[in-house]
Amino acid sequence: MIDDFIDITLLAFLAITAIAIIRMRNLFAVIMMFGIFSLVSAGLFVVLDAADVAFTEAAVGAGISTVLMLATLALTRGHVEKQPAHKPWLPLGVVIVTGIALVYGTVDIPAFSDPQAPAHQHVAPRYIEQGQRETGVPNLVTAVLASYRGFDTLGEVTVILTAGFGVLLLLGRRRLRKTEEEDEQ
Amino acid sequence: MEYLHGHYNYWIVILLMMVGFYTVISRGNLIKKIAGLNIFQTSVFFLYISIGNVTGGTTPIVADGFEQYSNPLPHVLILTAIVVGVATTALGLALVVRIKEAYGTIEEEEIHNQDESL
Amino acid sequence: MTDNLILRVIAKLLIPIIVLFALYVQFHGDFGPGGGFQAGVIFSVAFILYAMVYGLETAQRVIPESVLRLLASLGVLIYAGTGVATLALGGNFLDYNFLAANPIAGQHVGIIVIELGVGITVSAVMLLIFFTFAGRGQS
Amino acid sequence: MSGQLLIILALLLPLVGAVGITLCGRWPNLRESITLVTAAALGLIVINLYLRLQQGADLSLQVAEPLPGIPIQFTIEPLGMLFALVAGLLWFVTSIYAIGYMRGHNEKNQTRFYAMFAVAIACAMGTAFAGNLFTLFLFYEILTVSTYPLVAHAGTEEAKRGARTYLGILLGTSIGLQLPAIIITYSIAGTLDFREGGIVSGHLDPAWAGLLYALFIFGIGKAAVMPFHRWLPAAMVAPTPVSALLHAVAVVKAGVFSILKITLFIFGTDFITESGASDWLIWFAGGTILLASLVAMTKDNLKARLAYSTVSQLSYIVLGAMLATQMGILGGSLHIAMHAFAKITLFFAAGAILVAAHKTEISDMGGLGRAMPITFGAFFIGSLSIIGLPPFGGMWSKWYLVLGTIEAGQLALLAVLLISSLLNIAYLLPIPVRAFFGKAADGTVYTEIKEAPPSCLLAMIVTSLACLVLFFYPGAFYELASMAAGVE
Amino acid sequence: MIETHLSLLLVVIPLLAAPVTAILPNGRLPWLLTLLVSWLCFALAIWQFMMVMDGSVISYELGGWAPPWGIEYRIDTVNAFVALIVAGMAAITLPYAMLSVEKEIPRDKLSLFYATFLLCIDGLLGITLTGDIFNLFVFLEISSLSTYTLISMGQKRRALTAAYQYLIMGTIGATFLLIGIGLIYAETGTLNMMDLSARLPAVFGHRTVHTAFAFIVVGVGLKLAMFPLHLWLPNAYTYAPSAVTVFLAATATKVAIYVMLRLVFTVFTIEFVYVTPTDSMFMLLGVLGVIVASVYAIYQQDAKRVLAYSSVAQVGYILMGMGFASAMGLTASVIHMFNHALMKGALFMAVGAMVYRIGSSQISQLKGLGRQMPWTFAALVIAGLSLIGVPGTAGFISKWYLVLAAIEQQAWFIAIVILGGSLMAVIYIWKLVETLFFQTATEDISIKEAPLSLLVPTWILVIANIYFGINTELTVNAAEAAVNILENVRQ
Repeated sequence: MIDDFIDITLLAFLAITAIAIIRMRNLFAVIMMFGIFSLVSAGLFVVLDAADVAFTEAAVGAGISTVLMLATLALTRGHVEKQPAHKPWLPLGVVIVTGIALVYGTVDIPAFSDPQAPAHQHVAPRYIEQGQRETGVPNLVTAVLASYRGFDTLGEVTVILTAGFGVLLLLGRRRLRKTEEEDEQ
Repeated sequence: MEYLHGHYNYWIVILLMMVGFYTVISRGNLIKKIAGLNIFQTSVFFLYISIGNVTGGTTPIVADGFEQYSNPLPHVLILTAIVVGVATTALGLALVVRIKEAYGTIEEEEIHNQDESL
Repeated sequence: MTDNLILRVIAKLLIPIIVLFALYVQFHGDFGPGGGFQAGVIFSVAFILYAMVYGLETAQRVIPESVLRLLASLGVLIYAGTGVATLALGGNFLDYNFLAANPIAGQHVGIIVIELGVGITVSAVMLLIFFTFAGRGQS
Repeated sequence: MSGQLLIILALLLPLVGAVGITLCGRWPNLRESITLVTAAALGLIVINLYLRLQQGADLSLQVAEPLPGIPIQFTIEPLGMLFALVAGLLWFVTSIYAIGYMRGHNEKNQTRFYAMFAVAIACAMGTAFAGNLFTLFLFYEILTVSTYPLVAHAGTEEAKRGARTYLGILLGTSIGLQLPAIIITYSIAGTLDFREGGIVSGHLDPAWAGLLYALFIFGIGKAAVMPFHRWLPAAMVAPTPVSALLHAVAVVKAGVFSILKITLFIFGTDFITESGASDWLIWFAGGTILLASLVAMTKDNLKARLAYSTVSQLSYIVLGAMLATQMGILGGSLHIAMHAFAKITLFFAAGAILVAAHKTEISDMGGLGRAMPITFGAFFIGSLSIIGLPPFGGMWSKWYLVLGTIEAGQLALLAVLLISSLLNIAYLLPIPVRAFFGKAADGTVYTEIKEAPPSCLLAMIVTSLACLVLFFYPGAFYELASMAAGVE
Repeated sequence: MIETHLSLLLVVIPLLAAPVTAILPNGRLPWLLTLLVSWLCFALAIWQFMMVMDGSVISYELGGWAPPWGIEYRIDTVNAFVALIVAGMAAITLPYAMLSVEKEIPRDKLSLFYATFLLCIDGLLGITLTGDIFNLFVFLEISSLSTYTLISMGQKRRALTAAYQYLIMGTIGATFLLIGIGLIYAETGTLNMMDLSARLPAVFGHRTVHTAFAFIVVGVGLKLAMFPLHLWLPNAYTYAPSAVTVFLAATATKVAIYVMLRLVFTVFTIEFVYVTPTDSMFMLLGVLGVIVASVYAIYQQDAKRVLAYSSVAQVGYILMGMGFASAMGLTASVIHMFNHALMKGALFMAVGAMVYRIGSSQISQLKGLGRQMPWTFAALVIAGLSLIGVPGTAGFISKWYLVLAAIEQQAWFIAIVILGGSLMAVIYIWKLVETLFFQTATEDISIKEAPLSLLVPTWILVIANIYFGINTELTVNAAEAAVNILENVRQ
């Protein structure tokens, strides 16, 4: 029950932060808020027994993403967002429709944290019961990540590599020397 | 009440998703769009983790004294998804930087006007 | 590039700890939370901090961009290479059981190696991205 | 040499010629001689094929099967042979003419002209020998596309506009109406082969027959049944040899030929008569005959007038097909040949006048006849043959068409034919008459104007003589036509 | 040895080659490696196709874990065919790429560029071959990220905005797909496609499944530029480097369409389509796509843009085919996937060759170019005829089956739309042809014919257009085999 309480509180925090992000026009604040959002969600992941995810989210969301956004902000020097020219009715409509669709879809989804839900009945049990025996790794997440679904992880690493290439292609500098001279001046 | 307890979690998550989604498609500022995109994705992660959660379950790291674990599979999927997310963010931001250099602005409206004008 | 003494000192203190922690996460991932990815990120954070305090050029002298590119590719090659090795040993792709005499040992080897690959690539790419972003600002 | 081989030759030879022409583009004489040789060879092949057909040799050939049950296949039967014979023989004559014309008129891009011309002939051959509806459609379409550059040849704004209309109407009708018609036929009959007595009878509810038939009639835009006739006058921007061979013979005849084929081998005359598919359609043909003639009278530009006359003459053939009687088919098929020879003569003459006197408007041609007697003599003969007066070939086809209308008990249509003959007189004869006996508007007497280049004259003489000869010896053409119509 | 791991190698070889390419020195070397890899992949793809042509299925357990616990590669005629298209187009695009890319990409970026190109190929192949729905998502992201990068490499600055726009829309699409996957996972507890198709019918009634379906369709729809989710496509194809445009136009949308076919007909099965208005929705969007996109295509002032909009229209045809939800309709879709790859590949190559010479694809710049570049022009004309659907070309075969499917269901209106579409194609193709040939060049600088390394690939595709219009054994058989698999997936 205490879990639920924390759960609700954190979710409430998240909601507040998110809405703040929409409303704010100062991009610096937005990015900071975003960092907070990631941090809080990391906390929430812990509450939901997803330690690894929490860890990653903290490192990536609150860490890397925020740093990158700040870097971009520094590079673009556009600190304040412009007022949108016209009221965004269409996006609002789209969003509301999507939201309704999702609520509709979750009406008869298996109840939250119900052990009998199909998600826990079909594939997962093998990981939980056999995981350690089959892979010798007590951290089942690692077991699944590295072994059962190792190929996904290979793909994931490739995605990172792709992003790396992409950023290099887009922002890669021609000559490192030149910049050094500039520093010396 | 039982039903509500079983679903409020999903619904707040949906609210978050929509906030993020709205930020992406309604905001003209390229950086803010990407922030929104991240929020959108993060809230989708919650959906997964909520699906994976089990009452009385603990973090799926086998240890003595526990027999109820929550479902590791969604965690794995989300780990992958987070990585994909940050990759996309990095690329998107790199594009934003270049756009700023090419157009001198990161506001969609102004970029659009420049393209129309020529 | 900053001359703030406190920062420099703190950084000097912090960075080794962060790196150590990264290594811990890297190799303890089988037992506790964590693994190659988180480790990679943390490791890169250490260097980002270094770059922030001591300046980009210094950081890039420690790890030049070309090396990072090499490492980034290397990580993926290690990972995929493990798979190819398993193929060579007569198993399916990434079937670690074939990496050692008994399956469990094989799994263990496999998982450690690929986690290493992940770690290397992730940290290298994260640094690359940061350096390119930061470097853009100076050029 | 086996029949199959001959068929392949008949199809490939013009293409080979086209390649040769493009390669020798730099040396005009060589280029022209290649054209002539190819044309002559094709003529011989076609004649040879005709002789084999007479001996009842089974000439058919299957190339590939793009769609299950729908091969690309060629079968030579009398009607196709007739068309092939006309196109094949007249290509040679036209080539002779074209050399004189193109040089006398010093046109640009002559290489492209001769090459595309050869390609168009190849397509005409393909259409003639097509063994099923798909193959027919295939070559029909390629013919459209390959003649486009010929129409747009001049490259002027006017030429482009004309070519656009040309392509637009022909592709539009074929894709929009003919293709669905073909696919519907396939989906109900399960085949597209040409068979005696048709393939749709028994599969198709007679009530719908009219509709499907209409899709074909209008879908085959090349037959220029109103209201889809606009492309033909538009195509007159092309150099005269093109108008002469393609838009008096190859292309337009490919259209009416297709209609005859479909009438005979897809629907079958019996099915048409009993389903009454053509009851109301036939009036479009009738209407076209009269309206086109009337429009022709209003045209002062010679080529335009000839174009509209072609439109009306084509509908004779369509009419013959729709009568779906032996005599109708016979007349229609025969008219393919007879009209071809007559109309090509007229166009040759028109071209000659253009080259020699640089005149396109009829009103300017007063007194020109004394300067160019041969040209206008030929024109006169051609006109008579078109009108259908003895002793000229045109008379036979008209005659059988008339019989056809009587056989079908369509007296109204009989009237149409007779009236139109009068109209023909009204819009054709004044031209030579004025040329010989009239005076120029400004009273000048043409002395400086010479006859057209000899090769042009030669071509004209040949075709006009043919009109005469065909009256006494309709021979091959009559034979083939009657075989097609099933007259013993 | 190889034969057992065939399908896997198809994905792993480019995956290994990519990082290697990235660390090669700039110059011709990266290109050469990429070329060899792509040819190798093509060979493997052919081999694989041969193996499953008879309707047999290859199942490969990655990591040796049996599905549904491990990830499975599952190759049947459908995805073997699509893999063939992808590998084939890659193999034909790369010879073309050499000069075109050297012209458009700064020299010091070549190795990274080709590395990214390899990753793009790899991602597409991965999507095609996998039998695991989440693995599909991962490789979808690989291909997407590399695609965004490749597009942003275009010379005009609008390439950047185009890439950004695509990145945003593409990521939204991917996230939608992710939501869909999550929901069906919550309902079935599995991620393996075969397993899903076995377990989903039990919960067809659940709203969650319906929502999941909706999100998956929208998500994939964004990727395949399903009207009205196509907004990213025209800019992306217009401003990307020519070689990239050729490859993407020929493969990316095709793979997305495959994913749609696979998820709708294999995972959710035709029964689900029947109980939901899916088919009529596909039909509606297809019809709208064809009409609207064709009209737009007519009014474009940039040759690449014309072709891009026509691509949206062609996707519309394919959706129509799916909308019939009949064997004939699906056959038409699969055939058109293949044929459209051929014709669009050829068309974009021809235009790319012109861009190579004059550095612009603005129609106003192309005046009279056809006379200076006759071979390129001829290629464009023939490919254009194929797009229109003139008999004797591949395009005709597609149209034939589509119209046949329409008539089969007495859907006269649809038939009219299909034919109307090709009539509009006549207009926008002929607009190009006329400008290229009968307009007189604005400034009379004598431009040379495109170099052979650009012409030869173009003409190979042109000839393929004719060949597959006359000998349709491969396409039709493959399509029919594919349809059998799609229609009765749950044996």
